[in-house]
Amino acid sequence: MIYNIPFIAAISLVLIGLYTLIFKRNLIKMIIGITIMESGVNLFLITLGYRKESVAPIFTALPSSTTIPDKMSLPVPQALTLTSIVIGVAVLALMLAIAVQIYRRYGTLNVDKIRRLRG
Amino acid sequence: MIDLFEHIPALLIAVPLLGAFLTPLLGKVNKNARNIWVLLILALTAAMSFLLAQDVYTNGIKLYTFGADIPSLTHPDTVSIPVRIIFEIDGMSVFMLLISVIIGFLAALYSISFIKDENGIERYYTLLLLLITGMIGMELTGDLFNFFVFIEITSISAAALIATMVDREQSFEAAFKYLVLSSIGALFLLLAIGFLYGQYDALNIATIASSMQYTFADRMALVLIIGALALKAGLAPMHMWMPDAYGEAPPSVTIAVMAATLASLYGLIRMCFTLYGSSIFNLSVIGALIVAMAMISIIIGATMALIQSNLTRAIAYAAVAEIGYMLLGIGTALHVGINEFGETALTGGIFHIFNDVLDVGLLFLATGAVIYATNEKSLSNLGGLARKMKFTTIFFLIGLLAAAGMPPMNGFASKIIIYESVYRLNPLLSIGAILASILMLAIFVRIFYSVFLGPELPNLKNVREVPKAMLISMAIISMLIIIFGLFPGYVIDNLVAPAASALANPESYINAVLLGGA
Amino acid sequence: MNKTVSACALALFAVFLVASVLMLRPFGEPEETTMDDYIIGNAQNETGANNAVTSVVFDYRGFDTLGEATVLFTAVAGVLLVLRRYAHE
Amino acid sequence: MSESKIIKTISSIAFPFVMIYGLYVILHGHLTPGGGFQGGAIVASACVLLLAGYGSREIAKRIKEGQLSVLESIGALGFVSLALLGISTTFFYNFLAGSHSIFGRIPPFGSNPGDLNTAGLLPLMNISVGIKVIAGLFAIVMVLAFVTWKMGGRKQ
Amino acid sequence: MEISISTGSGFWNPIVWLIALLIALLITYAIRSLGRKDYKRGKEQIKPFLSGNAEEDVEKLHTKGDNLYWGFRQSLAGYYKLMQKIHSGDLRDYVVWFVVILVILSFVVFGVM
Repeated sequence: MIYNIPFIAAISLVLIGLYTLIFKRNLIKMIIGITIMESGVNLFLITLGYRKESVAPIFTALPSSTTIPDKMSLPVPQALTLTSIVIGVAVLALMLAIAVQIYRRYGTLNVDKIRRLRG
Repeated sequence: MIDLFEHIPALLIAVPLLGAFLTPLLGKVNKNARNIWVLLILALTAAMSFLLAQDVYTNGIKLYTFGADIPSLTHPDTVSIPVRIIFEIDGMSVFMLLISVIIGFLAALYSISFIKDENGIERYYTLLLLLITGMIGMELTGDLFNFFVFIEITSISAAALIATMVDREQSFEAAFKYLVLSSIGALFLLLAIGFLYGQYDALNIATIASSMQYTFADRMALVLIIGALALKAGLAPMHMWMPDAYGEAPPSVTIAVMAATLASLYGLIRMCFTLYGSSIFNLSVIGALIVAMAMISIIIGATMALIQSNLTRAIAYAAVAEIGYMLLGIGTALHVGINEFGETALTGGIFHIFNDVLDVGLLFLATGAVIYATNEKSLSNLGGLARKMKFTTIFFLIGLLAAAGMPPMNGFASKIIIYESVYRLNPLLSIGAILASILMLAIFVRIFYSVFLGPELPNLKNVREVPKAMLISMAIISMLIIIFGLFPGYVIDNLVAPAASALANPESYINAVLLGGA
Repeated sequence: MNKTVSACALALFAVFLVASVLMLRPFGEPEETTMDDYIIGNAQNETGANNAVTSVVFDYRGFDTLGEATVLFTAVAGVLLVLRRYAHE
Repeated sequence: MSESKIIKTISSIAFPFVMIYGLYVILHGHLTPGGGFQGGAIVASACVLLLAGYGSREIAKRIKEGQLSVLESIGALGFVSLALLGISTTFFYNFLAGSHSIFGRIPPFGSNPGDLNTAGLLPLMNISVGIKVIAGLFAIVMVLAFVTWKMGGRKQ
Repeated sequence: MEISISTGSGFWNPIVWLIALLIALLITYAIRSLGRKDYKRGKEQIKPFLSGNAEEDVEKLHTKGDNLYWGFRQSLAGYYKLMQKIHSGDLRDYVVWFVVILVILSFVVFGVM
């Protein structure tokens, strides 16, 4: 139970991001919130892949004391995290581009003012 | 000479990707070459999809393992679980695949006339191809993380396409809302994938489903998956991005985004029926909740569409209601299980998926023709267009009757199945659905009257019929609607029944992977 | 929507999430590691790469990487489409 | 937009080192931590360093966004075609690994010093993805900076 | 080829429906043909009789789309006021609805364990 502190840290990052999305008014802050959520999810994936006193699954100049495979951390979550990081960068770039245009058209980044589509 | 036929699942992704990567280079050369190239790529994709559908309908589930020694080798000899990414194609996947490729081709054909050519517009076709690729990947894959990757491709390309009309400022607002909500949904989906991976050390849907134990974390993953995919599918009360996005995007994009939304709906169905389906743990409560939300979507969509003064936004609310009809049937099947009327409800719901994208899609395309001709979206500034745009009027009328579920159109064929099967669950649901359908007829009649009928308005004197390509794509959809409406039994026996049976018994889906090691 | 409703919903969701990660297996002790052990054991002789992560990224799950590259391509195309009036000179 | 002399000098000095480090990370992706995406991000950050030093207007004079998108298309096409080369067996089949051609050697199992001439298609895929990521990320950053400058978001 | 589809408790056959529609149209035509024959086009009798006033021009006669179903909207004014309040185009509300649905789903799923 107490060993799950890293999981709780990752989940709390997700919740902080969600809080930022719900309670912040600035568009850029909402984008930052999504980025925080995404880092939380990535941290969760990485922590899932850890084994006790394990090393990275790379054989180049591996310390000879390492027993294979049970002293190597799982490689798949790291690959998944790499993929989701790049995806997050892509989403961030598009969000910023659209936010730039919104600021130009609406003259504001306040999400209370960006409500021309309603009803 | 290698046999490309068995590699069709991979080529279905590779060919549109190559097309998308080459489109910007071609766009610099010549715009006609670019348009022909895009249409060629999409036609080739559709042809391969038909071949694949033929194969699946005759030989059952088709597997494709990426990077293995032979495509059907799902797992290595030494271990019994899949290590590589597997495409698993059964009846339901093929059904959705056909929807995606047909709608994608028609959207591209429509865009060629609709999208005004300007500097840098060739990215539009790149993104359209990528959107179609993402849909196809979502529908074919049998791997959870791969599903997440494709859902992100779909979200990003759709958000960028919604913001195509850079002259309308609201389009950016709609695109931003769509992108934020899609990325939140995708992130929660990834969180659920993490929960499942952390317990079973697998990412393959069949492998996880076979070893599912319904621990606490499994239930949390179920909550996250259903929530995220219901958000992507626009189920009320999470439907609010839908009128914004559908109403502001150019109609050729709207119909493609509709297909993408239905791909998310397919993900929801697949997760409920296959990933969590083969189990002691019955999802009847989830089914009841989905039925309730579907009913809310129907009521909200039908009533809110009535008071819209914006043409596309009204039809977008009608699309919300149509999503409700599908999930009414599917949720009923999930609630009562696959008994005699549960399977009927499932059939009706699946059949309505195709009908919805045809009917509402035709309405959107006809609306786009009106916007193209008059550059006007407000109902109060339109009128008397039937004199100038005869074909568009006829197409809009066909789509109107079909979307409102008037016999003998296809919308009626699927809706009556849903009504009669849901009636055995609870008569009130069925009655409410019928009343909402009547209300939708009233809505469409209002739109039809105020746009096409009435006297010729002075500000619309010099309106003329839209170009050929738009008319051709609308005509193809109308033809499909009439065929589906006149021969519903044929369509159900050949397309829908395989999909429903594929959902009804997940064991075949699981065993195909687990016993697939050749 | 009003703030108290949002706060209550967020708090309840937080409770559920934290409870579910506490119910998850203890940190650092994965029970089921068949797939990853297979990859660690066979990455060298199947793909010839010393880096098991790279072998996963480009060989075992190379298709995901194709999707990932496609996502980046999509984002660039989207940015250039949204900002096309200014990006082109 | 002309930044201070210090920033220009430091960025000019640091640029080659960061560049070489990124290329190293790309090329040794199958031996050491790293790979196409990571190294590409490092190289792109080097280019962004120049952007920060000399301003988007100066960079936009030398590099057009069209060239970058062409480069990115080339990288993506290379990646897909590398995956398609294996389609005689399956899509993404690593046919070079184990063959005694380029990158075809199989390292001994367990800990070894590492040999660049291994891992089959993986280094080639790393290189193509690296090209793609460099072009893509730098195109995004440059277009955003260029647009903010053109829209007068930042007074010159 | 199977045309009619069974819906569990009934069946639906478009061809039969079309035939029925055709018969209905024939009956309608028969009834219509019983009407008066001395109707002449191009005479005064085709003009609408607006209690002796002159006919207005057509632009004024056209009912705009916004004005249709006015009564329906008035009778449901309270419901529509609520709906307008819910559909505030605020992005944060969309996220809140998502979280609320997640909480409801959690209660439902964890309630049955």
